[in-house]
Amino acid sequence: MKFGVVRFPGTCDDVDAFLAASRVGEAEILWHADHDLKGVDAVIIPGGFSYGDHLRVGAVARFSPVMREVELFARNGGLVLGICNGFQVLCEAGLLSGALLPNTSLRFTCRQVDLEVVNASTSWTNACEVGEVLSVPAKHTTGRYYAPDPVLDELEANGQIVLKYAAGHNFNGSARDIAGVSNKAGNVVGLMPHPEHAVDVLTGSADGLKLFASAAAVPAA
Amino acid sequence: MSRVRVLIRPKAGILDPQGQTVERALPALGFEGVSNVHVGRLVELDVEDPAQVPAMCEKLLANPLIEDYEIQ
Amino acid sequence: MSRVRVLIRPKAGILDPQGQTVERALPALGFEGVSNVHVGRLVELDVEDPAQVPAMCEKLLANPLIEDYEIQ
Amino acid sequence: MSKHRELGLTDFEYDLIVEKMGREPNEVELAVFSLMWSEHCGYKHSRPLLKTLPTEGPRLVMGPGENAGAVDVGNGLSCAFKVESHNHPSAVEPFQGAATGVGGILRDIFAIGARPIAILDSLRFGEVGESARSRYLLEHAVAGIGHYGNSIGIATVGGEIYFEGPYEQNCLVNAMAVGLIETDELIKSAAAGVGNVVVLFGARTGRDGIGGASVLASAELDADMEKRPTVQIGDPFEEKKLLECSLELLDRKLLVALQDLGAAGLTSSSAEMAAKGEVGLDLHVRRVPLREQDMEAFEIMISESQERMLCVVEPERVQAVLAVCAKWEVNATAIGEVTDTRRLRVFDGEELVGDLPVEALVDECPTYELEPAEPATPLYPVPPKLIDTDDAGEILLALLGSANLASRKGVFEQYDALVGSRTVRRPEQADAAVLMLPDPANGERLTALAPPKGEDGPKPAIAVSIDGNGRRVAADPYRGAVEAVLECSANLACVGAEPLGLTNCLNFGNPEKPHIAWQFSRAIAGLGDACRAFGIPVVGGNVSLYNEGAEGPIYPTPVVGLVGELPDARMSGRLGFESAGDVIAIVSA
Ligand SMILES: Nc1ncnc2c1ncn2[C@@H]1O[C@H](COP(=O)(O)OP(=O)(O)O)[C@@H](O)[C@H]1O
Repeated sequence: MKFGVVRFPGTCDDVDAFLAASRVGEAEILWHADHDLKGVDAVIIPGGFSYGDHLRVGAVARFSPVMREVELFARNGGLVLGICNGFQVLCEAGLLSGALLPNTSLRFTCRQVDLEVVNASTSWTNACEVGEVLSVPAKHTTGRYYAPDPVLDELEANGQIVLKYAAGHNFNGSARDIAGVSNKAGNVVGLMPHPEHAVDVLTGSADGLKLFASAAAVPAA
Repeated sequence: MSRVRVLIRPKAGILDPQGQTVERALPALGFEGVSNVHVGRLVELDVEDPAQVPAMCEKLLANPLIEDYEIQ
Repeated sequence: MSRVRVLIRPKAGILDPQGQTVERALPALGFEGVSNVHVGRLVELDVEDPAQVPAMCEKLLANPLIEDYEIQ
Repeated sequence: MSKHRELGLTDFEYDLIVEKMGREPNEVELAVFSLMWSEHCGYKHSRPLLKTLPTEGPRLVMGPGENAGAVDVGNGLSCAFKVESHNHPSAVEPFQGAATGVGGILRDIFAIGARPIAILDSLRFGEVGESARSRYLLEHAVAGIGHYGNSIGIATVGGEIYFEGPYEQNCLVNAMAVGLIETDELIKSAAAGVGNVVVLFGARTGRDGIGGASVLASAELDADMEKRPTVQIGDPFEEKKLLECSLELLDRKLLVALQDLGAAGLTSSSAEMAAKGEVGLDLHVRRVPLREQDMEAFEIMISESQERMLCVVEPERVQAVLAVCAKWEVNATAIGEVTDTRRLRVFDGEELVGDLPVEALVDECPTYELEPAEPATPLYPVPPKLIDTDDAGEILLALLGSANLASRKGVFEQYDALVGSRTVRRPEQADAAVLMLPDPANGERLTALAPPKGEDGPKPAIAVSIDGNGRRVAADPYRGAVEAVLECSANLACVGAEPLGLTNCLNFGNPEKPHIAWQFSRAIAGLGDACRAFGIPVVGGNVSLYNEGAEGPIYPTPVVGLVGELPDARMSGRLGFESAGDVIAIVSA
């Protein structure tokens, strides 16, 4: 399995995502200005502050050339994971429903949180079990998941709510404690917490590795 | 060239913690009788073709899911 | 009660990275002929005494060191 | 004739300038001199004392004098680090002041080619319990530090905060940055090669921070509104691009020399590059990309606009340099060339508007002997008692409730302590932060992205900590400074690390006053003796003087930052008790 990690100007957690993916497969950096996914089997849009979060988080990055390729790739069933700023970009691009708003505290918060796996059948959670709790850090200012109620109902009904903050861990005020969602087919997943920062007990937790291992276990298309 | 102003506001009904924070802070500074505070964004630009501005708003300047915009 | 609108802009000559980012992004989306883009903040509020608004701007809403404000 | 006084120069200094120039300086020249001979750039009152600090050690790679110092951390790697103050800008505009403080210290690290991996901060404010202003400063300074470090993607892994009366009017905001570099890749800032091209890259130049070094950083702060336009505004996104762009330029071996633009902007960066290289530079100010077109030559020379770097490039490599900058969406412009004149010449179009002797600017700033005198009576009011009782329970509660002992979670949670995947001990897990190093035995490289082999062996690591205790230095400057080094070393020891090198930021009041001079010289003596006793070199640092408010000087506050090494990150100590049944022991001398 070869993972491609997108790098925009202002991306910060690209190396971390690269190293995390390297634990379960091969990894390669994809440059935002290229029209080429270099034949990767899965794409990770990592965290950071693409374009400085200027105007609105993810708003500018979504129009970069590489994102056009990612959109096509995703719509053809390709595996895509958006982490933090990557999640914001996928929402802006319309590959995932909803939007991310400023935390109710209006503050950047870096905190280890417990996540509950709600759907263990997506391409990025198939190595988990429903109800399993993962300890993963979250760090952001704009992570309050929002979608209108009918959309939330639909996400729920379709099993598109993939990860929730465990009780007491929803520090950003996300609707229905949502930490991560998927598209209908389950090949595109986005989440605010950082699984790539939870791949080694030495740095806090290895629970996040399961997301990468899940993708690595999906047979290449 | 014309100077265009775009006002972008959080959609009604969506929690606006920025507005709330301002609303709470004002009385502490001695300003009473303030309510219904909302904080949004202001984009000002010179454009050759003002007819393009609505499309710019839809595509980039605002996110219609969470924001309303007004062009002046 | 009157509804007041405050436009807050980066002072002339002060770095406006948001405006620059938008100015660079627009041509890539096919919008040509755009220049002099500035991004600021918009605060709207209901006040009992509009005469207080300038003081609110000075004290809280704007940062007079780096921002200009306009009350409407 | 009083123009020079407005710029902070004495009559004596002005006469010396006229002598060195052989004529009266013009407006541009005077502006440049006033900055280079300011306290902040010229170290007029501290240079002789700083020379007494030990700068030799077995692991020293680069000592004071370059943008940052460095020590050998094994496996061909060096760790570069430095601490710097941004006290006065933070007192005027805490968010931007603190943010640009972080931006500035990070540029010092990547200016020598190192990749920044960590930030620490040391903060002092007045009593937050009583002072709304101190609460405001605290909140905004912390937000500014977080904003810059988080957005640029460098982990803020530790720090310290104290609240005490003497900092009410003059807060302290010190930031430390730590970076890694392969030792044989360290780059110096000396300009070299007559005919080589000087390229300015990064943000456009605006009017912000005009005269910041002389006005804000080198004189006592008062409530003078006129000083306000000197506030600098930072953009971490621009700096992130600048960082990646600079490291790529160095990685491709396209540069002869590199230097960041900090205090006094183009003036000090170009003069220092020329002085170190023993060459001259011709600069063309009209080629500098501007934010406002009507800027005058002297304004362009002294602007402190953030996120800019200066490099020297061989002519045939200029195109390649510009291409790398374009890739990172960073402005880059050739603005001058290296000459053999040993003069810094400034051209405004065709016109020569400044012609300055480089040595005089950089190396011949007069230094002043301090006149230390121990004060006969205590300088500071006795700090208020926390509580007046003999009841141990009440005392405990009062201690727990005091701002100086309260949890720092509300602060460090606003900092990304994890980005970079190196943080083995984050805030509140141990007394020092522990950061893993790339391990060649496991296939890891610093410069090239390589998948680790996943081998299970010892993980090389460094530990970092920053400490200071103004109240104790106020009580006894010598012992207090010794204790700062001891405390910082003890923090490293608690995670199992041994110190390799020290950086410091000396925050003091007005050294022209004898009792401040006494604090200052005694503290430096203590700092030097402690370092000698430990065998740790001082690799660099920063001096911030004139920290006084209307009610008097701050506590004398030397802040020390240490980098140490530990053989195996897996063995690092932590603060909490781990498991039931473990033995608890107390160790003391
Ligand atoms: N300004 C700060 N920035 C980042 N971390 C901080 C800051 N102040 C304190 N911390 C972190 O909070 C923890 C507790 O700090 P402190 O109470 O000063 O502990 P100690 O006295 O053990 O050094 C430490 O891990 C420290 O690094």
